[in-house]
Amino acid sequence: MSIQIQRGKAITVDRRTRKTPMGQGLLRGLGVIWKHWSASFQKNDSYKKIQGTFTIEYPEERRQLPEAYRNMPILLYDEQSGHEFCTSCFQCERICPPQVIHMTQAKDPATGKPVPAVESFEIEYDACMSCGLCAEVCPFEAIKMDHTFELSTHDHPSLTVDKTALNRPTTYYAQIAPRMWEEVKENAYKKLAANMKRRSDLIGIAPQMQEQLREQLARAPQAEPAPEAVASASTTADDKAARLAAIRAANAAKRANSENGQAAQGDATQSADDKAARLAAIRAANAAKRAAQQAQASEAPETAPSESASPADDKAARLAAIRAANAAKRAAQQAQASEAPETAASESTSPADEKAARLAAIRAANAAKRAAAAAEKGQEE
Amino acid sequence: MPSDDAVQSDLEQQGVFFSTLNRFYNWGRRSSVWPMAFGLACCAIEMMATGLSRYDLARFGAELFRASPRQADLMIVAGTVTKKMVPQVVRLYNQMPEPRYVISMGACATSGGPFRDGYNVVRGIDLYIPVDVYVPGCPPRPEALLHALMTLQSQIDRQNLKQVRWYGKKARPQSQDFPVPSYGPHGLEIDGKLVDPVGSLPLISSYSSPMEGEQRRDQIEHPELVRVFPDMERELREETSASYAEALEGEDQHVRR
Amino acid sequence: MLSTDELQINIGPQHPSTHGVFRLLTRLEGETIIELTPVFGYLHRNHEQLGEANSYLQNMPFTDRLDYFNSMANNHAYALAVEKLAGIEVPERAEYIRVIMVELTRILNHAGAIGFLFNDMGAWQTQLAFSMREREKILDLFEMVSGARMMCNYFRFGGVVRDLPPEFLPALQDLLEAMPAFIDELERLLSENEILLARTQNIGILPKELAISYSVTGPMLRASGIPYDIRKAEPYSIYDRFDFDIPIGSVGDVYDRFLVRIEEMRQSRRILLQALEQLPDATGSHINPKARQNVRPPVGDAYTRIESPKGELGFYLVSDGSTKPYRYKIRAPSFINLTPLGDLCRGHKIADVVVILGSIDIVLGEVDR
Amino acid sequence: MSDDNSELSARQRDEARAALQRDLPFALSPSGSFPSPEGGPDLLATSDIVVEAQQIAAVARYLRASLNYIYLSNITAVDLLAHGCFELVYHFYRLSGGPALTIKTRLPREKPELPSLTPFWPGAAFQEREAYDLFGIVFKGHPDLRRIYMWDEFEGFPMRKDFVRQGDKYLSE
Repeated sequence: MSIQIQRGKAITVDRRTRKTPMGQGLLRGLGVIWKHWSASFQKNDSYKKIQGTFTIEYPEERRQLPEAYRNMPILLYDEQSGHEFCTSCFQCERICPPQVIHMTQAKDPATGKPVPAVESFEIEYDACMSCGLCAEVCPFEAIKMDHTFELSTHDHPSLTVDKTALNRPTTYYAQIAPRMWEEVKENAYKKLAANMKRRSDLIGIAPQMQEQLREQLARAPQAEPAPEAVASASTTADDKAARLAAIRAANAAKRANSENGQAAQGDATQSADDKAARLAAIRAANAAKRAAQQAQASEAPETAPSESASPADDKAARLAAIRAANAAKRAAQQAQASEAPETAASESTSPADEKAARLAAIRAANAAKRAAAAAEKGQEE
Repeated sequence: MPSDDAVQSDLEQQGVFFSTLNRFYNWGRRSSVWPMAFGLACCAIEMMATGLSRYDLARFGAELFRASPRQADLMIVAGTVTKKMVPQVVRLYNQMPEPRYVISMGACATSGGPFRDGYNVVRGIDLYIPVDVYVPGCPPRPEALLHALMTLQSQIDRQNLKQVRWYGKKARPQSQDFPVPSYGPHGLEIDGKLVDPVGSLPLISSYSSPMEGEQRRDQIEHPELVRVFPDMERELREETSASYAEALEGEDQHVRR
Repeated sequence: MLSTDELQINIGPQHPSTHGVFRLLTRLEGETIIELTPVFGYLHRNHEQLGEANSYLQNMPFTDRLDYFNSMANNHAYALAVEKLAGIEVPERAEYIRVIMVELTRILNHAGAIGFLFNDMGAWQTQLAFSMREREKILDLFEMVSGARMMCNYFRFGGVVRDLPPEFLPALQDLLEAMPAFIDELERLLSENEILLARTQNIGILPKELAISYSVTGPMLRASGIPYDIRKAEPYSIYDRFDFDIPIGSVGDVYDRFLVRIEEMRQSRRILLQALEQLPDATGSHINPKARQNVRPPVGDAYTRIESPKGELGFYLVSDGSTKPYRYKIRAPSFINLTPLGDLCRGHKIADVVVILGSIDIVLGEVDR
Repeated sequence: MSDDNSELSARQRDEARAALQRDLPFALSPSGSFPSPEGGPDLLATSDIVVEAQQIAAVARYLRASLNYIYLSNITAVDLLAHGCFELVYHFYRLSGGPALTIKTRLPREKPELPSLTPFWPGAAFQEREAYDLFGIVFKGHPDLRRIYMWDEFEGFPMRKDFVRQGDKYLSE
């Protein structure tokens, strides 16, 4: 019954059954405490020591963080050319365990074809689990883990961070993780060089660098049309994203529509489900469109408060719209799926889906409303 | 205001101490923020690490972890809040006497974090109680929690004795406590209405932080559950948050000390 | 004998000595417990449901948050399960790195468990502060290799994320050099302390037969006098290459559990020293270069278990041939070790409840999952 | 080394199967009582011992008494939605070491009931309550079959595959 132990034996622990004089155990313990107290005037600065003051006086004194330390993901750009490394390959979005990364791919305005560059990139820092998988899977070394941990704030929505706030120059990363950057540097630049060829004018340039580049180009006499292009790129960025969301939502709605047409009309729950999905999609599309309009409107007066208010709201609207579109899509798929088996299970799932779609629509509408309010405020001022 | 502060801190370095009652009052409160010994999950271990020898929360006057909410000023929501736990968290918050503050530590408490899609997980404690400071991170380093405490201290510094909600005519009566959700057959209920169904998204929206008035951010499924709290006057609130924003930019020394 | 009215006391879910959000419903006669019912679920955050929605690799960071004291051990159990399911080989060097990490975790956990036990007993934070100091040092090492203090997410299928940085081994040597002093000091401080003896000896006795039928594992089973350690009983990884002993208790009370944990720290140090000695000769690199992280195992199931610091940690995975597990079940040691709590506490005073609970060494992240 | 283990576990399995065939032939479940869906993966195919659900207590006690599997480690419920059944997986160990003996049993989804092991292994109590709470499997003879994780008022079994799931993680499905 008992186990055969290889390479070792079972030892019974000593229960200290011999009588020590009363109080001696306590005194011995106090001796330990005394030793620690008397040693506490020195610093415990080595792994070999077990005594001494061990405190790091944080705001004044900081621990040297190891290179591998990971807190929140950031995006890298090359500060020579201003190009971002990210090509929106969606690897990180797919691997992210809590699904906090959202991005859209840039499109060439002339041809409408996708370009290996990212248009909008959002990370919900408030749900990020700092696992570092995004940085691990990124084939372009575009996403890396930051060492900054002082991110506490009173403003919850500000923890959804967009591309401008995520971007860091490569020198920053080389400074916090020199060895790790050295390993991948060459590969990263090689891939970037290949991608830069496929990006037309200002697509894929970090927003931080656009300003600088504009100045540079303005100084150069032959590059007259460039500043306009920059300006248009920056103004349309927001409503482009909103439009994209709207397109997605519309597509989802269309799909829901066509499925409705194919389906044998009859079951009440199915059509209700479809209807809900379509409704949600349309609402989301409307909300997104409105958000886009508001964003444009808010940019007109160009006052400081409106500018500061609108991007955050836009961001929320965009995120909500994307989510709404996704929810609508899923609802449509569900509707399709539920048509086939007509089991009790499918019926039970549908109302909840409807609810989700409705909820998403409400959220999108809220976000749009907030954006509108902010824009109004901006106009008043 | 900020220039006065600058003059004052300059003078303090010369050994001259001016003080208003307001400043004295804020100094007293921010130097003894006693947290509640209330750990929920992983972040609680980092919270303990913050309290122990290496990071030593005592340097900020906040080492006294109180086991009773009646003696605590600060609730550090450290970890995942589940639907089963929410009623207790809200009840504990209601039991804390004013002035009371909440730090939402880590991703889970802030938004449900990695577990936000779980059927039993609440997508952020700010759906039920207002949060003063959010700390992202999973879990945040002890230093990050210390930074959150310093952020909270700088918020306290900016409060005005005349305007705080626990004194004077605008004081919130005890009956104005936050509603405690109850367990229902499909999820959490407030006043018999489903607000947080198990397995799907919440039907309520989050509170904004006390800096912004503790109001629900968005429209919610049951508008009759919206409660309007008697609050600091609007313009004053804006002024406070504006001066706070200014202070954040030039992270001043005297707040840190 | 005076008879008194029965009294019901509710401990938790917010209680400083319940190690998290855990609730105990007690029925007392005077101060003596006649019934104790644990209530769970306050930290039920749906690991298993999320595990079925995640891909195999995405689950790795979630295992960190199971028993948040021992993320490396959780990683190991999960990696073993997926490797068994998908048939992935692990290079020798990676095995050594894994063993080093898991044994460091064991030291860290036991130091912490003892600290918390005495915190519950009213020793306030004396021992806890000393334990957490050692923990901080070990966490520094973890941070160095993995990039995070607690949620290491360090293991991958077929190895570990990255090789040990050059500064790791000297730091570990230093740490191991100081380790005996720490453990001896812990013993001197506590083992013969009269108050401690009075509070722990013959409290919460779990006899051998009961321990087996209650499916108890880990230090708790061994304290009841059964030398069952999965590292010996069903050697996984490379544990058959190390010499180490299994400490067992003779009575099975709280004191034995405390002593077994101390002795296990010593044995872990022995394993670490042997691993450090053998590491330079180990072949292969830190990860199997042929192992794909985006695994798609064949249809089937696998159950693997390791001796985690708290007991038998098992993962039961069912694959339906896709990238996501069809079923992802965790056999959590501290959940099952809690089963005898009611029996252990019956007849003791209410003040002993927290001591017995502390000696079981639970982590709510694992109990409720 | 893993080869060693799998060999050993196959040997243990064959030994146990032969013993069960000899002494409890009625307990060994006839395979194929639940249909496999066309197309999808066949999760019912297994080399482990599959026993009749109503005989699980008898089988477990036999294993303990005759074959020395005295340690019940793990009870897992699996919802095989496509096959219309629940599968319960039990892992038993010998105290002398060695790999697990896996016993599986299947239940219809409509009326999932089987005898509890708690009267013989008190350690099964919480695991059975967990399976009841999350899957709705009823263990007859369990002394205290209540919900363990969710609150008592809750309706529904959240770990079943047809339970509604929502959130960002499920959007891509």
